[in-house]
Amino acid sequence: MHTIRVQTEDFDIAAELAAMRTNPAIGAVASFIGLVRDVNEGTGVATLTLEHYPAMTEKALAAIVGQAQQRWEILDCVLIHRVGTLQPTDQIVLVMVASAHRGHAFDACEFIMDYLKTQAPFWKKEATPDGERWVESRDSDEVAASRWHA
Amino acid sequence: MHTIRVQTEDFDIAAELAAMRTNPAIGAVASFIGLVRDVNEGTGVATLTLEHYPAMTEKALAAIVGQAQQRWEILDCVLIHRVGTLQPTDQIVLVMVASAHRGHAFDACEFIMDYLKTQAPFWKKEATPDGERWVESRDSDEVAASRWHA
Amino acid sequence: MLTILYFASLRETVGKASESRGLPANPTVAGLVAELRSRGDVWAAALDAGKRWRVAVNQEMASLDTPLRAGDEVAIFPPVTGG
Amino acid sequence: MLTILYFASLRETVGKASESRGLPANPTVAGLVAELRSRGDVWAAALDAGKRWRVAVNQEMASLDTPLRAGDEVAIFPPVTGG
Repeated sequence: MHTIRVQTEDFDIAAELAAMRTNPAIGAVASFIGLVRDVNEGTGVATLTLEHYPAMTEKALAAIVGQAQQRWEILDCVLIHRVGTLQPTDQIVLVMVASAHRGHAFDACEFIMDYLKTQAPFWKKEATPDGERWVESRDSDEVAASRWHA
Repeated sequence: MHTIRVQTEDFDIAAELAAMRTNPAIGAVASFIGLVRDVNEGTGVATLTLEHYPAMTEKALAAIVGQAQQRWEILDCVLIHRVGTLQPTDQIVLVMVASAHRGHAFDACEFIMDYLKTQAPFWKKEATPDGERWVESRDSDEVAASRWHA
Repeated sequence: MLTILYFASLRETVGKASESRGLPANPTVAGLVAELRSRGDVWAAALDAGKRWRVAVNQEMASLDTPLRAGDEVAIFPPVTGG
Repeated sequence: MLTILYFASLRETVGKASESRGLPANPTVAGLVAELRSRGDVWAAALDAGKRWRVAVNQEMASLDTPLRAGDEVAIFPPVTGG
């Protein structure tokens, strides 16, 4: 069981958690929220614009969640990623994984984030006092994703 | 910066997240919620009662959060643990850790849960159709906590 | 004098939540537990060397060789199960 | 025919979001990229072998030896930066 959404609107972690809590077999919920920071690499960020490849995005996200479901015992999973123009402190992404016990929930949540960072077709552009710039991918994200290879 | 609370009342993850989001340096929030399950070790659970050692509890929780703050770059941290009698699907514990980047937030959140499970003076008693029983500690929790030893 | 507190299943087994008593002849956690165990019956059962129990002294986790002084608060309890 | 899509900084560098063209002589991702690069100028710069770019074929991540067939949708873009 899982929910995947790509949207311009904001999301509410409490609403997603409440939906999961209807299943009394769930003992552990691990979640991650990514937020827009007001500084990146030493420069102020006024807005962050997220572009994506619509035909591919949900397919890529579903593949990542599917891999997590094969590796861990997941009772429920929510993955929401926003696109469009956001401000500092705005929410970008939510990953929430429910399991009977915490080990599976934590591992699956971190796995999904690591794979999303390297596999899902989103790109960030920042508006700074010096103009617009595309965010560069980080080698540390490739390293994080490679940890999960068997 | 951190908040530690031990309380009988429920908590609201959205309210805790909103308080953190006033700091625009935060880019990553990892969180964990523990819930009461309706079955444990094959037996139905009607209620779960949490006892603690009041004079020690907040001191132990503050020591755990302090260790996390020494090991990782934490911008904010919330730890709330409930006591008293709870029902299946009720929330037991919330750990929420904010950092600039996700690696620190995930690691610190999981570390705090692993240490809480083996170091903080809480005990669970379940009401089942066969009567009341104290929950036994799990060897797997000792193993999980030992992972973090340097 | 020491204040001794018992929690959870251990409190139920020994039938009391707290007591006051003097320092043991061997003023360590091990010395105190040995004297409590020598009460026999439920005390010997609850504090059996093979059983799993934990001790905190002045609200911090302690070990068998932790020294005890007059005025200390000693808590004895089963392994914790919070979270 | 192939549909080719360009995203993010790569779209801005080559100055177009999409185009249609025939299969390359070498019907693989490598063959297509070589023909695009041979346009020179911004194309050579954007698709330089030392530059970091990624290719998806029919919305799935592909590699240089992924074969191409008529009707395929090929997307070329910089390394992703979501999350």
